[in-house]
Amino acid sequence: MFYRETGQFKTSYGADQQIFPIRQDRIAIGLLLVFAFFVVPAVATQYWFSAILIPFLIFSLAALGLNILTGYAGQLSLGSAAFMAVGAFGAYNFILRVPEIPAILAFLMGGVCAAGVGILFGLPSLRIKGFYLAVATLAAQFFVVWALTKFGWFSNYSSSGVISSQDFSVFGFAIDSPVRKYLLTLSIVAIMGLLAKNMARSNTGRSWMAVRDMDVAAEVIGIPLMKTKLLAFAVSSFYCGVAGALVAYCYLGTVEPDYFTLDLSFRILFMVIIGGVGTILGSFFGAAFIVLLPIFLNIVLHPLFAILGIEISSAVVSNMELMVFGGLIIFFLAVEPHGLARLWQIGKEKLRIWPFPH
Amino acid sequence: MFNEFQSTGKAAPNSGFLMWQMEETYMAASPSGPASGSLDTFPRLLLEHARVRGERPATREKDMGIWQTWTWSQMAEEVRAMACGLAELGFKRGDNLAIIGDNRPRLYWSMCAVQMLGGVPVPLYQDAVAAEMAYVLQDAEIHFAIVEDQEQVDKLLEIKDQCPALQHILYDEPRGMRHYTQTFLQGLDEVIAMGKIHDKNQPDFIPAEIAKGHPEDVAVMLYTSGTTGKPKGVCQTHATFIAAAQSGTEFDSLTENEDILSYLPMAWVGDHLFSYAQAMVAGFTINCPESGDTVMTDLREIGPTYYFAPPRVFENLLTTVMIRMEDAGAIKRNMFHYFMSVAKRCGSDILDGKSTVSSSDRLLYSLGNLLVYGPLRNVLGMSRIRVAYTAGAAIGPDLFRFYRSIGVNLKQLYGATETCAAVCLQPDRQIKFDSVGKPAPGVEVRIAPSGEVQVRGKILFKEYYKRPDATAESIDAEGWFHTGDAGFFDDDGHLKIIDRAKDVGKLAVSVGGAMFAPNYIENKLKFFQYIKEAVCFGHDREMVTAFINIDMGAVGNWAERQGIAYAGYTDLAQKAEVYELIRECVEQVNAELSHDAMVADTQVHRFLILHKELDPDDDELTRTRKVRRGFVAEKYAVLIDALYTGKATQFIETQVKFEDGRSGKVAADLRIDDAKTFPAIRKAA
Amino acid sequence: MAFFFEVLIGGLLSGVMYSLVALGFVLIYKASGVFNFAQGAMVYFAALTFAGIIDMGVPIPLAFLGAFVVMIALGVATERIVLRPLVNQPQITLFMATIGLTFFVEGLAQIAWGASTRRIDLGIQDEPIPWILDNMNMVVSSFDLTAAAIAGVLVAVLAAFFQYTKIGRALRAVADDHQAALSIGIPLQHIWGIIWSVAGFVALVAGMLWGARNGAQFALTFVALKALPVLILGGFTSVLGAIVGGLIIGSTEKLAEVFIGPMVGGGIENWFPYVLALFFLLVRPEGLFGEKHIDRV
Amino acid sequence: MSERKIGEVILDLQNISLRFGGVKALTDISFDVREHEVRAIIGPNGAGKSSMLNVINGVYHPQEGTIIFRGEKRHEMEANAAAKAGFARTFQNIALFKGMSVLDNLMTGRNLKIKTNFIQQALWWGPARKEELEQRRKVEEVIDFLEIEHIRKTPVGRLPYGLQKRVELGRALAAEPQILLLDEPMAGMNVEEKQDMCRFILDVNDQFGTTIVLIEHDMGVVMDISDRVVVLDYGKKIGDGTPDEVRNNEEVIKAYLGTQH
Repeated sequence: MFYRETGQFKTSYGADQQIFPIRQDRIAIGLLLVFAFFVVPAVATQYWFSAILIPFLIFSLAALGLNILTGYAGQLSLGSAAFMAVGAFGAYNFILRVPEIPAILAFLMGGVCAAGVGILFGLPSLRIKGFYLAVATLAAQFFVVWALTKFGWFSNYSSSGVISSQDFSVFGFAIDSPVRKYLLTLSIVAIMGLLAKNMARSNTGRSWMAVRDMDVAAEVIGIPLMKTKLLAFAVSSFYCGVAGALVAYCYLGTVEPDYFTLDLSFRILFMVIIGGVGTILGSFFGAAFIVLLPIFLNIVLHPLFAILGIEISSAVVSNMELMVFGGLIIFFLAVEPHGLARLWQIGKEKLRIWPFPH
Repeated sequence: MFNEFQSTGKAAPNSGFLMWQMEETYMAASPSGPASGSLDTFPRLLLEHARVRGERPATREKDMGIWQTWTWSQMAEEVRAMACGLAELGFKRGDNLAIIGDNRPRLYWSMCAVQMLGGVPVPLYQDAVAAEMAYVLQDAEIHFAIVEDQEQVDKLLEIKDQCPALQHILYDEPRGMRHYTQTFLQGLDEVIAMGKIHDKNQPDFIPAEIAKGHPEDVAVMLYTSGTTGKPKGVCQTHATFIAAAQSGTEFDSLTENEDILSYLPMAWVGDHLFSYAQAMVAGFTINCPESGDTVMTDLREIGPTYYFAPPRVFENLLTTVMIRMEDAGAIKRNMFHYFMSVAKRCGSDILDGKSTVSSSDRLLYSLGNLLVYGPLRNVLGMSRIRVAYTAGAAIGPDLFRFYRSIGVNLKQLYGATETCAAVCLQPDRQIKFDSVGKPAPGVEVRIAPSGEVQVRGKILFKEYYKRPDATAESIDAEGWFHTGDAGFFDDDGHLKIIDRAKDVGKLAVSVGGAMFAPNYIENKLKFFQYIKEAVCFGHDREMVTAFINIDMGAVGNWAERQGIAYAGYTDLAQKAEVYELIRECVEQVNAELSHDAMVADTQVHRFLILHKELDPDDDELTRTRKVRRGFVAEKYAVLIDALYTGKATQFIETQVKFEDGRSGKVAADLRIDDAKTFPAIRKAA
Repeated sequence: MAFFFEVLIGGLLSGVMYSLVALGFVLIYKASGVFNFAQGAMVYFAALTFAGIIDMGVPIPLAFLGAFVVMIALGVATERIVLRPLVNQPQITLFMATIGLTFFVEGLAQIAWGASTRRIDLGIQDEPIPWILDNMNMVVSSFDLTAAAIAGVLVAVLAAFFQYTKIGRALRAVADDHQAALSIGIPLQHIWGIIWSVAGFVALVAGMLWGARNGAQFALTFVALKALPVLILGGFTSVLGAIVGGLIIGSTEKLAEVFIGPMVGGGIENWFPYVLALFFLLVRPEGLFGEKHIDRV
Repeated sequence: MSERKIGEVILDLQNISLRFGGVKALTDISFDVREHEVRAIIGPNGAGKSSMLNVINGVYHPQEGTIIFRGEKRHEMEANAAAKAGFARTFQNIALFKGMSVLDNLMTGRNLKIKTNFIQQALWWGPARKEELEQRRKVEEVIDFLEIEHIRKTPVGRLPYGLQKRVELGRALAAEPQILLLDEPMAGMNVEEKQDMCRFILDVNDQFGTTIVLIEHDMGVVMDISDRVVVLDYGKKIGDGTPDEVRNNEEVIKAYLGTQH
């Protein structure tokens, strides 16, 4: 309905292959960025930053990471949280042990550590597929959390492995307020989102998808399976690792290995499934959904039960949350396996050919 | 100097420069004098564009997935090289060169290359079968042909023996040509490469050739599709086509910023005017679609600002719109129909800038524009259209109104091959649904006592090629061209065309001998989406009867929704339900006819639905899809008899040609139905 | 040396429990090709339900029957609501759906019975068997031995069920070839309903025994996850594999914890089975008793 | 057709035997392929035709036998090494990447031509972008060649079977192979689609000089378009020669052609 594509013709492959080939989309994304960078900092409250916006962005990044591995390269992983943990503890140790290291670099190095661990646990993917691989990634999940807890060196010998983020600054700005943390997170997520999209639309992404869709055919046309799969593990873990570093430094401040449980891995997997497997956009939708759903349930369920005259505890609400998550996963897998991103896509198509139905 | 005649909007086209003449002639004076001396041929115009707007796009083509673009200076270079190459091959001043193919940039350029050398391009209809081409090739004494691809080469090879003069065939697309060893076959690529060397060696050659050109030289020869007799080559000079293009450019204030989609046959005068002459005069961009199948997609991508299509295209589009909307959900469908009724009420008035529209209607219309009209224009590829024309056949008023009401500035135009297409145009904001507008600047129009429309002006052709007899027959001593159309001017000076003069007949004297204008009735019938073609009979008869061709798409869709199973065209056409459907249409037309005293007696009493589609391949239609009335009447005489003898069915067997050239037979028992007629409503005096 | 055997036997006995959970996986995987990640949650749900009913003052046998009915209901509901809409989807999709099911069942269990640990007293003594303690100087719990015996009986009963009943034969036919089973008129969905109920029964037995040992608590779901490495070792399609795998995992994790654990700070039994399985995968991806298949191009 | 020059032997298969467990798929098969020729492998179902192709491009590794490619001897080769050496192929059951568009599938076919690494691609900067657009241009030539412009951006899963086959050929062509292995390129097609496919195969052979090894069931097609034919039956070679020779070979008639009638 709002699309006016007539006259938007492409005279070069560059223009045809751009991320947003439709002008209205470019305008919309531009407005969204302006809104996120300039309007939100001016109007949002502390609560919004630290309870909604920052976790949303960080989990988007983690979901993006898992989506690269699971959605694009087709390798199911149940160990995303472990890679986040590696990123968090990696960044912590770099800042702790390398004097004068810029915080951003430390975050990236955290990501690199995660990528290394990712490659290690990705090795079995060369021989096994599907849920066999998923089980193998559980090994990473349990092993990493155990190692970070058991070896004090990782947490600088603090009790029960808790790390507290050091004060840090970026380009001379002390990142000490929720607004600044938000802006930093937003910048990192925006840039890494762009990079992911670029990979997805170039040979790297196509190779991943080829391996996902039909690995034998991929190999026959010359795609090296080992390299491609391990690259997916590395890039995916890198994204999760940076997300983990951001959890420690921009979201929670103090974090222990037990934060990065199997449950968190599952939640990130849910983000990918609900948001849309194999889409960049879906990672953001999924993260928003999973971050907002508990808040929404809390707001809705209490009054709802109050009307029915039933007092409910927060434990019940959180259990209901579990049930809703589980139910939604089954619902999405059955009804719309491509998630919210596909719904968005369908809606967009409808608008593009409006008023025609198809 | 060139800028003079593309002055943007300074001369308001409707500023009253029409004068009334006693012998019922309208003439529009040309506000800007004759074209300046140095820019009076197409090659000179090209050089000027390359100089003035060298970096602006001249030609685009959807190829290899994107719109390949050539600027004016690139185009000038290509044309120049092509001209040199042709000269190298021995092409001489005064030679005619055939151009056959879909709308391809290099085919358009070759026209100018030929003109550079003082030759005459002769575009042919690309879908003509070989035998049809042979006549033109012989008649125009073609030595050179530039064709699109292997398909066209094969056709020419088939008739090469009949055209001994044909010495060179140059092809644009080398695909599939590897194993053709004939020496007279060459790729355009080679010719251009050859030309580049030639140009380097003799850089003065082309400038000298261009200098030799004269505005009165023949610039192009267009063969009339000829509803009767053999086609005739209409010779148009640089001067005539430039004049025609110039007057249209002024009339609609066209600028170098226009985009036009060039998808109509290059041999058709309309395409030559819009895609070649006007583009060359105004310096705008022509866009060639990827293929015939992708025109609609390409139209949507390009979004032309200036658009030309015969009524058939608009009609098909509207049919598709209606069919697609049928599938929409109830809410959306109701919204669509509601806003379409709003548009019908006030849309064209708003487009015309009339102040009579109420503010509530304006509000509703702008809401509709957001929800329906804007998106609709967008999906149809018409968002950017400033001016759209239709011509070639009369357009149904409702069809015409539809496009105008959704904000597409669709106008009608009247003309012929002999007049460079542009005789009358509808000025912006003075649109009448049943007129073709006012005479173009510099064109005189009068109505002969016989009712025939006659034209005089700079746009008149020079002659029919090698047919002085025919030339003398159609241009009289005073220089009036006899169009062969019957029409009249209304009180505002707008020309209305009723029919071909020779087609206008009379009912038998026994029933009063009323005027019978078959086209008029047929057009009314054809406006129904279910009716693709209609042929009416009635001259010297007691009543009017009709052949109907159903529209397979629309009727098929309708049948599916009704749950009617059918085995194919012939089967569907003979279904009782379909007859019922068509009868309702016929009766509605009858009701309309009964309102107008002039035509009330010519209501359709009986009709039948033909078992096959009328087809140019079977000579029933011209290449521009006009009915060959005489031929059809003769071919289906047995059916006409059946219509007038009151039979309820009639068996018929017909030869048909298939697309691959094979022929076969279609046979059927055709039903014949009666339609209700209405008593004439006489206006109270 | 006696200590070694004591640890080994303790491990083997807890391995029996793993086998029990793994058995549930194998049953469902064989019959419907679904890797039921929710088996652990079902164990938890069954244990809580059983304990909950007992806490209402119902005698143990009746409580067991009641819990069994609930598990059948859960199994049938799962087949209807989760599996039917997903029929013909890739296995990996079904797998993810069972992760969703896991969350759902866990949430449901805690809402129904509360999240706190419930004790289950089956009246079986959890003391070292004096005879073994005296003669071999090893601590072997009578409870563990009883549990192992129950598990053994259950496996035998299941084997008989598959071998000798009509439903059992139909189940095996389904496991071999879905299409063929359909074509000879075996009602696939009916069979799936039954198999999920049987899996529910196995979960109930496992939940009851684990619950009696450690209390019916959320940690059960993690214990149940250990069944995954068991399956990788044993192969997804082999009942025998599930048992042998369980014993191997149970014994090696205990041995590793006791003999290697102290060197790295302990707690390795959390991850040791997974890493073991991981290495095993690299060597023999199809498992000890699984069927090897060749990718046809 | 007549002008096409058939060159030297470029692929020589000697005494190939392949077993799966105890099952013999190929037994002691030898034949050669000359440069620029169209070589057909025919035989009844289960004759080992697909296994033969899989051996040639390294999906299966024969237990015995030698493969000589351009004078170099190899016992076995990994599939993607074969791709690098210039082998491309299509599969009997279409093996397209279902989640991707036609364009992306063809682009994937060009993966070996891509030299930039993932970091450059992530930045979409300079060489990576240039390379990507260059590949697009090449792929457009294939699209043009196979006349699939109208489905360029359609996900392949949505295409009808015949078009999918054509896209798969396109993906193989995009790699600019020296040897093209086609596994039943016309299976399941109607007459018109078969004609198109034949034309494309011959055009590829003709315009690019690509050597083609194909498996096909339609005898008419095989006899029309191939220069030489190998006949397999139960994993053994029972005939080899020009279409005419094969047609008149007693053993072939008995084992294969005879059973058709």
